[in-house]
Amino acid sequence: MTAPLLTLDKVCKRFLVRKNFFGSGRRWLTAVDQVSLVVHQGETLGLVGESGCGKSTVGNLIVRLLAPDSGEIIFDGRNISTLSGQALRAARAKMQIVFQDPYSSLDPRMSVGAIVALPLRVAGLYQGTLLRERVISALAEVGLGEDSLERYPHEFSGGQRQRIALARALAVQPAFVVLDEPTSALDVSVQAQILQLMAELQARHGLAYLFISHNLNVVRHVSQRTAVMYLGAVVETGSTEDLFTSPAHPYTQALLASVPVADPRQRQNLARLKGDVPSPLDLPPGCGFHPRCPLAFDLCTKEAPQWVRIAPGHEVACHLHQ
Amino acid sequence: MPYLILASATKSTLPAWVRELGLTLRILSRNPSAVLGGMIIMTMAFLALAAPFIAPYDPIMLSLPDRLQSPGSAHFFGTDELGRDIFSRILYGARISLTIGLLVVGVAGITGSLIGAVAGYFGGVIDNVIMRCMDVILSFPALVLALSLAAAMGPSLVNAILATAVVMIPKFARLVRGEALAIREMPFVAASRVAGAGHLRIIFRHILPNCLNAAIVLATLTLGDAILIAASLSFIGLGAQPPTPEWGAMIASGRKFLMDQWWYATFPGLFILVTVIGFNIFGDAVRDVLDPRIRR
Amino acid sequence: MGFETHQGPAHVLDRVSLAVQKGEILGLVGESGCGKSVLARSILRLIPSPPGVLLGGQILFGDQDLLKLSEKSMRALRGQQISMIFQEPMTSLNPVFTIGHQMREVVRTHKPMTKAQANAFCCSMLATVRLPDPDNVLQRYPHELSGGMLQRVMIALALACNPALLLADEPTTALDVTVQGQILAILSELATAQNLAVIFVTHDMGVVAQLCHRVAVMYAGQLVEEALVHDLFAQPAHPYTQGLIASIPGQTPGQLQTIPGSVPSALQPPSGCRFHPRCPKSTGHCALHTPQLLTVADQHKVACHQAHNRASV
Amino acid sequence: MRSYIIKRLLAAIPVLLGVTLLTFLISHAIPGDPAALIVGPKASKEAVEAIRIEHGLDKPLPIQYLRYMNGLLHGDLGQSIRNHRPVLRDLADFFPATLELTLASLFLCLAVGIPLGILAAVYRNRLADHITRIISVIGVSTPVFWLGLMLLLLLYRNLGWLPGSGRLDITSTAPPGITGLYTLDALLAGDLGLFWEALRHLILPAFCLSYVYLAVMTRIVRSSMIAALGQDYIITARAHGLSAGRIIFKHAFKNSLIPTITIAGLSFGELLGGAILTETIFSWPGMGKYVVDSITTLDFPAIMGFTLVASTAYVGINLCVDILYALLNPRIRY
Repeated sequence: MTAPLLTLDKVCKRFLVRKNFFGSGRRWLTAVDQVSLVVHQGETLGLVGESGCGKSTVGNLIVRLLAPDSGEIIFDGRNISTLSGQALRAARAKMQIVFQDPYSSLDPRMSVGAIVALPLRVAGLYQGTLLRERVISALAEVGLGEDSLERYPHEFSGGQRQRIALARALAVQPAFVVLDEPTSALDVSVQAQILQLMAELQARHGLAYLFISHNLNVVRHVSQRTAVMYLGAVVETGSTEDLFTSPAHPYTQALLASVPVADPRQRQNLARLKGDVPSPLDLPPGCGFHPRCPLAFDLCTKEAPQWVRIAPGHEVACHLHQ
Repeated sequence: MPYLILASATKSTLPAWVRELGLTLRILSRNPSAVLGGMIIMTMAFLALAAPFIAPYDPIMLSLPDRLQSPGSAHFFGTDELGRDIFSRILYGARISLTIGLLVVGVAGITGSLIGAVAGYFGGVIDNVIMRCMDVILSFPALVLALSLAAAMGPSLVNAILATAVVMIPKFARLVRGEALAIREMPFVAASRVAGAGHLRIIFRHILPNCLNAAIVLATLTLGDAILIAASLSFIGLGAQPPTPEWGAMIASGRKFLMDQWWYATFPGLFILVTVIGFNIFGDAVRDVLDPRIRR
Repeated sequence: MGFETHQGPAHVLDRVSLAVQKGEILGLVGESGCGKSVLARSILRLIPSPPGVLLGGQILFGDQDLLKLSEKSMRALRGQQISMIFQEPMTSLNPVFTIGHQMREVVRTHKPMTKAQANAFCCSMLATVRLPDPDNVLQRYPHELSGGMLQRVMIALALACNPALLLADEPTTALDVTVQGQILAILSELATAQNLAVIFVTHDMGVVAQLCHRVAVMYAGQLVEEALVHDLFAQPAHPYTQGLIASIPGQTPGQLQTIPGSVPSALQPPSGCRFHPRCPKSTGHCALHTPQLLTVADQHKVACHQAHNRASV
Repeated sequence: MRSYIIKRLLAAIPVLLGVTLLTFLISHAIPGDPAALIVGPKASKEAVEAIRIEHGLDKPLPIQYLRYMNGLLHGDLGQSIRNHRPVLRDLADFFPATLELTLASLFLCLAVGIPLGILAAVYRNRLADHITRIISVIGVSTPVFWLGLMLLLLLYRNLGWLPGSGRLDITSTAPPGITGLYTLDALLAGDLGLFWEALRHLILPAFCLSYVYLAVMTRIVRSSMIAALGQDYIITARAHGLSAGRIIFKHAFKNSLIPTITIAGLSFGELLGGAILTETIFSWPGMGKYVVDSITTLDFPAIMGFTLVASTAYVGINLCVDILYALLNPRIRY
């Protein structure tokens, strides 16, 4: 097997939360805690979790909108976790990101042409008519015509805007794209179109995706491998098939069981977990999931679990499997 | 709602800002208070520009025999204690007041917006230092600060304009900073950063253009305030000096004759009132069209 | 209970007719902007007018026409016999009053109670929605509770006066999956216990399948299909419903079926059948004639020319 | 809550330092020759030089600032050129008059502005709203000094209903000074005749000053009420069957107060600025009239003393507003 395209090794990120205006009562919010992930060339890794679990922060760390506090991010054979300035710019030339909200991810004051051209301009790759042609072909790839060049984002629907965001990401011909909840803001019927389009583009360009979502159905549909996050930590990774058919971590199990299945013949007990997701400000000791875990025992409250491989490529961090 | 529909209906090859300006004007033209405000402003601008042609008398030259005449066919608004025609002086005064307004808002708007964009975009220490300075300016009542600045620099029209502008800068800086803080968190800025764009490109390409609407709205609303503050300075003797036909200064000299020659102080004040009303209702309408978020 | 409304000038709702029975959970499904929330709010007459204008129709609650009631009798009805829960629990409670203050206020509006009685009553209501430590919750401000907890407060408040009908406007959309599960379980349990009629507005077919007895599907302000939940998922008759079910990812592996195009604007709806521009089965007839909502099987109504033809053959 | 107030008070210290720094810069760094300004326009060259040495104006600015601060801490705001009295003592004499005027105006604003704003918000885009809008647009657009003159012309000269200058008739003597507010002092002394006289003198200037501020107040109340009425919790309250009165006056109003008092505090500056002009027009013997008289005689130390006192008062008002804000808004209670 060739070296992975992207490797995250024990990446941590904390944020300082000022409790009040005067800076007293400072607390740390642990957004990402010892996260290790691998993405191979041409594959889609799904990253699922509920709101506030840190999955978007992982995406932002990978494209280095944020700098990790510790741990390594290796992309294309280079450690990019501490790069800055020109070196960072060069290193991330092959990665892009698409955000959740198609309304705020496009500058309302720029024409679609200018939006898609901006990464190309910054990179200094193309100029003049060549630039224009490149932009037109990028738009054509996502199914938008040349007439959209001079138009403005507000003239497009949510789905079309997400196509523009995709065109912008793909214009510089990246090898890897972080998709941060790219279809969450869209209606079901439109979501399906966009998922279809992303699959086509992946096949055509051999792209690798990190697909971040809270929607398990969508992740199951698009990704080959899946990682589950809870409270800043990855609790289980495996091939999508394994993970969805035989989830090993109690959280994964509960999460899967809570998704309402669109089939009235299979009525489920949806209330699988009690309580709310705890605040990342006060992380419980031991395993982060233990206060809500139906199977928690003594050890869970004291020690953080180690990673255990339960099947080839299927790993879980849970004391039950030690 | 109609905003979006109109926008998608226009497909021309004109540059974006021309299209947007056209669109804005078209929406404004359907707003009665914008039309009224716009008409007042245009009338004042016309009077100011055409003053030499309309004014029946010279605004400065003395004519002692005609002193303190009441309004009539010879002198619409009467004459002052030196026999000058008040109507003519008011027309020339329009030039001064409008220039003051534009200069103050121009200086304060540009300086304040740049300061605010830098503070908001960089945040942290830079933001803290800049905004604490702005807070200090804001902890003076506007007229009080303008008054002491003008007093320190010495009474003159130019100094009054500068003093008023200084007082207005924090308004723009605060507004633009607030906008910039929000804009820099927008995903489109993140997307540009991932694409490798630098600070300058982001400030000038994303931050400032997206603050423009808010700044224009504030500028329109501030024009009236600027004229009022500058007139107040002139009224207490710190702005335009005699014989300049400034409206505030005219009211100040008319005050001595209030009890017997009512017209002297009344007409210049009426013109300040109408001009400022024009700017205020036009500004309100522009705000409704451009930026429904800013509320006062 | 039954209603029939249409609104203008942007016909957000166009000749919608529905009925709910006691003890029944009716799912009202559709994509954003199809008018499902507007419908729910019009029942309580919460749409401000202007701009909302009710052009015609009637909303029957028992045998009372709600549209003919005075504002005063309407107010007595709200919260008392018909109540509602909303999508955003975080903004649905007033941020400057405590939970207890707001709950007591509502309870005492409808029932003669002393402050202490109301307090005890609110405590017991919070316990029925399984909120731990109700006494403490009553003293909190909304911003101190999580979305899931607030939604439970809202449910407790909505059910406080034993209403006959509950309108739930996407009550779990803003919540996480595991919390959504809890809320749905509580709702379904209480609805059964109190023999409530519920109209559950949602865009999530999964939630519908799990919770509802009957489903009504809306598209661009019109009702396009209405059936028992089993029938709807087993044999969707309207092409839109079919597309909606097929475009849920994760159901079947492989290609995802898509509905081309996007949801039309309510200001300029397409002529004829409003779905015809996106419909794979549309004919020239569809563009010209609006299909009626007709019964095609037992308790199964659909508004589609093709489905009508098939049924009559 | 107490710790919040203490912290808020501590946070006001740097602001006040900033205020003194800016006043210092205005008086020492901006003028071409600060010494000449301190002695006044009629002084001889030698006198200017003497002052320069005496006040250390030949020293570097930081040292001058320390001297200046030292003076401030000892209550030294400089000496008036006109009457050679300490500026602080002059200001203290004129302070009660200004206080009486601004308090009366503030009362008028709140009593009229809040109901008017609510009315406009509730009947949005109807007649009541339009009338309110016209009243407030004229209010924010009127030059205070001109309004004062027009009021004098109409109510004093033409109709003769109200007195036009001063706090009392020239022949009357002030009531025994307890609060310094003549209306209150007259009541305390049990002299109803004098109270009536003081009140009659107060009406015109207070109305004149309040009008601008009232316009601002009405606008804020209106827009924050509209914002509050558009919130989800209002729909919830309606869905729960609460009455319109409760929803408007309790649920919406308490929320609208939060932005209202903030902006009301900030607009207090306009009231202070307006007081300068109003006192001048109505010969009201307060600090505002004092400063305008100082400008006419180019009494620079007096001007700067007033600037400092007015700004400090303004900072103090906003401090109170912040604390009030915390009391009203549960989201920022520590």
